[in-house]
Amino acid sequence: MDLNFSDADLAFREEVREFLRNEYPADIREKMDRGIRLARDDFMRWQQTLHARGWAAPNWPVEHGGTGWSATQKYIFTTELALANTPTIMPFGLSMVGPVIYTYGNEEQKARFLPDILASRAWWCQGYSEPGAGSDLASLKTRAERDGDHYVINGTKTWTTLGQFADWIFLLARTSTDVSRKQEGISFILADMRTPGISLRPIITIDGEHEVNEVHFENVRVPVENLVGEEGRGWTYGKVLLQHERAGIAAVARSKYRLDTLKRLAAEAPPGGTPLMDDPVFRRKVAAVEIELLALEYTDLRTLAAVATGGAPGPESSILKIKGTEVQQAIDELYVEAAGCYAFAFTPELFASPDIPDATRIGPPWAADTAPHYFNGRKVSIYGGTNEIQKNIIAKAVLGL
Amino acid sequence: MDLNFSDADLAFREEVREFLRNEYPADIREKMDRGIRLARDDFMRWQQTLHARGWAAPNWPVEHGGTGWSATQKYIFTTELALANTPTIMPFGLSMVGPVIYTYGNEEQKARFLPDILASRAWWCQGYSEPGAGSDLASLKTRAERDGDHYVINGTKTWTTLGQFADWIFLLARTSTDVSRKQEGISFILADMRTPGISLRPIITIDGEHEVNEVHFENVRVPVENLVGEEGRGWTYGKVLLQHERAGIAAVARSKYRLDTLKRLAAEAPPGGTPLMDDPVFRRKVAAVEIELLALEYTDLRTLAAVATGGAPGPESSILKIKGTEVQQAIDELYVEAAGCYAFAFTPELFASPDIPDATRIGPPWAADTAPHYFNGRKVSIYGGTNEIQKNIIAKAVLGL
Amino acid sequence: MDFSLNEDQALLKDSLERFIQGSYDFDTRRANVASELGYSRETYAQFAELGWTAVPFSEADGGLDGGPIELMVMMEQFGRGLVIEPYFASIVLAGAALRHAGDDDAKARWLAGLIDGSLTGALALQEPQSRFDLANVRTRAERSDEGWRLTGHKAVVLNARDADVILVPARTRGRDRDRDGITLFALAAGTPGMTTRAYPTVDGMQAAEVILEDVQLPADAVLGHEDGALAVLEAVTREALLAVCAEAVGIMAVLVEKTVDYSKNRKQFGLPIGAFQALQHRMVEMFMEHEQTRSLLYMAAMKLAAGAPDVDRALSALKYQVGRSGRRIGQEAVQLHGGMGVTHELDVAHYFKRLTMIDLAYGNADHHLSRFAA
Amino acid sequence: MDFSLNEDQALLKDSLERFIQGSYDFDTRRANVASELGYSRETYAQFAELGWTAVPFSEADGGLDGGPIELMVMMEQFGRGLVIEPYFASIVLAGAALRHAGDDDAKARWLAGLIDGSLTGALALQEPQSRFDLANVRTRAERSDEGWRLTGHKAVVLNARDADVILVPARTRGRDRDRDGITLFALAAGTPGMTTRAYPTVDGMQAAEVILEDVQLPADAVLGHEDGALAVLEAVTREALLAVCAEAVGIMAVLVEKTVDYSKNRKQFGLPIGAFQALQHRMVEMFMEHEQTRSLLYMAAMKLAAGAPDVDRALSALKYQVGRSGRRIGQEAVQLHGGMGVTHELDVAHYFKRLTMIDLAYGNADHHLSRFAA
Repeated sequence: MDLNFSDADLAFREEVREFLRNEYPADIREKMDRGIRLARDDFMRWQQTLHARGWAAPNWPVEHGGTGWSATQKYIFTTELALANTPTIMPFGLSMVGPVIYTYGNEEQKARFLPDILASRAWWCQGYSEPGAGSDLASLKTRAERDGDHYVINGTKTWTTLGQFADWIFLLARTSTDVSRKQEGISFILADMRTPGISLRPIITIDGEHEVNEVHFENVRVPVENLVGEEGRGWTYGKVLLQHERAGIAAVARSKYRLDTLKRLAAEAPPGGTPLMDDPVFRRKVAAVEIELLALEYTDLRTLAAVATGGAPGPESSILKIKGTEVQQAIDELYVEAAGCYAFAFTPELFASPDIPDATRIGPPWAADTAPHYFNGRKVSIYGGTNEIQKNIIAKAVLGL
Repeated sequence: MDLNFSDADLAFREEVREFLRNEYPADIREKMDRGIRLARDDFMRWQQTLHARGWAAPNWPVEHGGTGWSATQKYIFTTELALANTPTIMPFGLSMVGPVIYTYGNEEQKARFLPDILASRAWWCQGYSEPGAGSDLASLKTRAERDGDHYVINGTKTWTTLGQFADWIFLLARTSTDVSRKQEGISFILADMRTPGISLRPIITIDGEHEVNEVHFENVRVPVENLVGEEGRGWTYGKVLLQHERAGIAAVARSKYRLDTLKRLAAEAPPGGTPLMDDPVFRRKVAAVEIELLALEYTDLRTLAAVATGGAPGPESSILKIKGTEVQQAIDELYVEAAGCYAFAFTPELFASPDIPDATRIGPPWAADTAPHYFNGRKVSIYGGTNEIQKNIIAKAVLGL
Repeated sequence: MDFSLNEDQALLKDSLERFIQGSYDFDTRRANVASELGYSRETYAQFAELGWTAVPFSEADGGLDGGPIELMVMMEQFGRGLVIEPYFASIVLAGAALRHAGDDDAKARWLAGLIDGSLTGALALQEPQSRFDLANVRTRAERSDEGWRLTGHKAVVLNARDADVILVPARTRGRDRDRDGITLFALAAGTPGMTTRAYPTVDGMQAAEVILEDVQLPADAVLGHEDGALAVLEAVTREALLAVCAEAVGIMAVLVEKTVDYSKNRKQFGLPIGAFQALQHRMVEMFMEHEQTRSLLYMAAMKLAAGAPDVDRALSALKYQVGRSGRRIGQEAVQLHGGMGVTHELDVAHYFKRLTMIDLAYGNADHHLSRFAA
Repeated sequence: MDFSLNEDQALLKDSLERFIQGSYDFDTRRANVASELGYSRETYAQFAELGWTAVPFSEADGGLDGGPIELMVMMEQFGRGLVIEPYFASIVLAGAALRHAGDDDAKARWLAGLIDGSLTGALALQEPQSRFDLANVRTRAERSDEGWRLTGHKAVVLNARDADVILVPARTRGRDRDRDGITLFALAAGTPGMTTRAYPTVDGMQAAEVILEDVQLPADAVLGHEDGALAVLEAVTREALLAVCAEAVGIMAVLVEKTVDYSKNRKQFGLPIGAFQALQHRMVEMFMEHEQTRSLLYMAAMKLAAGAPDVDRALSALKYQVGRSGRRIGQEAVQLHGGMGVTHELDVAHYFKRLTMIDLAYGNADHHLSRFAA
């Protein structure tokens, strides 16, 4: 047993840090640090910066543009990016549809789609969930009917994150109803968002933001060459995709960054006030979350070690999802508490642009986003398979119940 | 809405307090206050003291020796007894079999059994649970086969509290197996514990005490006149009995007494030590339990008010069982924490008799019983219908799920 | 020991229930929130017509002589409807300050308007640094030739933008956190030197920062006793605590009902989700949390009504429980509603938000647990 | 970053696993507890034969040079077996005190016996008033003609009745809670003036109050540096913390396994109780609590092994988690076993008891959370 990284890993970490010091665009960094909303271009530009360095897709096979890193290197990379407070890398292209295409797509599809995904030239979104389906993903109703060399798609997808930015959508649609199990007869199809018949309805989330959408398909004609893999096998491909989604799901480094930042902010106080971090009750609450996070970090590392030594992350990784989201939500609550009365102020317009000076904000500059962030953060225990579903998985697959 | 008791109720409360000051036997009081184990005679003598005053059975109808008190008076009575730290009144005769006999028994049975129960001349025990049955009471296997004017009983009962003290046992036994539901064909039978074929096996509980027993019936011949009510209807009678068991289940006054005592004890410290009550962390833990108990007290009072104004305590009373036991267990934990290192000492022989001076005990005189009490107290969320069963009841009967 | 409402209280409850159920559905509320003003002046006028704005005031002052029980009855219904009209700011806070300060001139000037709904008020209880300490007042009032000169910053003052009168505690003596030396001033809207920076709150109401820069006030702007306003603020805060807790209990009741209903109708994997035992037990926990909180609400209301010596302890117990149970009920309601629970479209999200924020008002759960334990 | 055991550690683990599984079943343990001595001298002799008593000592002292990882590996297995032989008191406490005090005379006199199992030791870490404060020492050692005279009361000293040597910290300078001025003394069994009041502990071990009344000791009874024993006690406590936490993790693993197994076999209402989703989710919580605690155990063991500067923080995190998760896992294991869970007959009750008591040893969860937060 040994806590240390190897010299090679330490050198790699220094390389990543060096890159971040030099290449992380200053304007994006400022937005992140000040809690200003990112624009579509900010996300793209950051991912393109990574791509320029060849680091856009650590999880991809080398022949498609992956890095060939060890599990430990990937872990270091993810950690350093989070600790530098870089933007979330949008998973839809790089983590979701990309792996499906390079695993199940044909050569034409690989040549056509992978370079744009890798270089973040195209923004992808997902068409998985449907209204009313919830955790029961396979109960989907969207149909894709063959008409000559096209599929004609009708139906509605929902919870499509940032669909308003997307160039392409990947979706699961029912190509056959003559099946014995609802998981059969589902196909994995790619569609250009400009195709006639596709329309978006914004879903405003609890924090007042336009983050997700319903995507309506009304007689949308998609060429059959946009079918990935075999017709009717989409459910299998989709599951692979969801597994990729689970990588880094514990979000340890990001939570560490947020918790450390909170401790720094809560150590300050306006004139005449007492820093909240001086209150032993609050300190103990922070400490309790910190310990939970520390435990999670080492649970994550144990999983990493298992992968690094050839094991596969089993259904135990559901624990990373559950505990990871619990910690994120606990940190969100601490922020709200730290903001105190200024958590009440709802002023999203004051963090819409970097041109608005912090001094115009109500209360401490960081306070106004705390409550919306907490409210919206309740989603993390719901999406990607609710924590209840994760518990069912552990009960069945790990405990054998 | 009004917090106050009526003048009549206040006068009644004074009457109860006066009685307790004068009639609560000093030797039993000393045992209770010093945590000395009570003997069979102590329980009996206390109940006989109540009987001498006509207060043995507040819940019984007046014609059988009840007090005719209002719901509020019963509440006051129970509360005052608990706050005076009087012994638990054994429920088996007065609260369990008594009501079944006066409700379903024939005149001979009433004349034969009720006076001895009322006067605590006979000690009863219960034969309900069976090994392996758990919460699924109706799955009982003990048989009572008719043979002339006797039943011949074979089977095993378990969790029979203080069966070693008992003169009589009431039991549920299967008199017919030709039934469509397992709740049918069960009869309610009374048996003299001296009947040949009845034997006890002590079950030592987690605290090392002999509190419960297995009761074995091997060809035990019981006269048919000991059948209560109709043959095969025992399940119905048994359910009535379990409802009586639920009265006072919140144990608010007893928990208050224990919590107040704890606060007093934890305010003391050995020379050179710091009283634990001076530790703000511990104080807040005590306060949190106190608030939960306060809430429970008013939930209990709301139920009482509903009964007093003619309503019946519904399945909502399951909340009293759940929260009542949670509070008891939380208090138990606080005691262990307060005892500190002396919670480790296992010295039951030092509180077996009042003749052993407190000075011989290890640590503070009250400390040695804290851990055993906590361990054994885990039973309260298991017996009388586990808290899981109570939640099922609320889910179904209250929430309609 | 009696938990029932008297006839007048029952009538009051009916009147609110009918209104909330009949005229204040979620779409109406949403439209009121989205309006320029942030609430409906017409709706608020109806509150006055129905007599609700008069309830807490004495008959001598033109009110209906209601007490804590009546306040509780009303606020629970406002919670059920998630009412955002400024009843709380104007009647429960500003109105109570006028009542408790007992200043006849000020009452004569403002009370009739508050009661008939033609005016609204605000009370500036917090400053940026004060957190939950009423005595932490840095706003200074110094004697001037004309009377007083006020300088300071009041934080997150409910209804300050639209209030006709803002009641402002300021330090007239002593140091920042002294209990003595706080004086209450009444500032009419538009008083020179007073500016407001208004914003909506995350739970759908209206608040503002109130900045006082050399505000000149006449000597008679003092409300009640000079240097002795803390007792008034404490008395107001007792009622405010009871009020927000009653509101919270109303919200809890709605969230439990809505979650149970949803679980009966929402199907996953071929079954209503309410058939899954793990979720059943969690809804039972929600139910119990709500009942336990309601019990403490009744206790605290009765103690406040009776002027019990341990009323502060009772209110702290209640507020702690509201914070703790509110957190659990709110989070569980959202979780059990799944994705829909985190959308702006569903009412559940808004109940959750208000319930969450109530914990931060007038001392959170931690604060009140420490106060109870002290 | 490597979580695997090296070859020697893996062999050590195998050796313990084989012994616990093969020769230390629950009936054996029960008989050992019920014996006159309260444990089995033969079993303890086997521990020595197998080399386990030698593990933590340096090769120079006749040991096997094991460190925190080896300690963790062994204690986890002792937890799985609920071992009550005095390994912890004699090797982890007294042996470590001798190691850390680094006193060659004392080592020469006692270590060989501890290592070959012919002697056992005890360390008197607590006094009636000291709670979790190692520096709170009221036992006094005063200089006398012959050397030292000790007077005081040591509380709940594990293995004190049967120990051949009891190590006693006493105050040689300063006031009750000073960090300086504590000196460690070695008292051979039977030293005049030392009496023990022995009793079993609720978790199946043996302890005693050690009363010192004018105990006369020669000058060379001092162990290590005069006045400087606190550092030794702290070093020992670090290892003791790791050891009881490893033991706790072993117990947790057993309780999770046993509860899951029981739930698969125990039928209620025609179904195994493990089929009820509410219980499934609670067992998943138990599983996760155990895994999270195990992660912190590995972290703390590696930090202690590496001499990391933040080792105390790591140990506090671990001990806090052990207290919190242990409480939950223990209580849930009993609850899910129903009535059987609270009987002396079932092993689960005994695992629960030991796991409960570990929280109170060397600082409970609250204490370590405060230390972590400091």
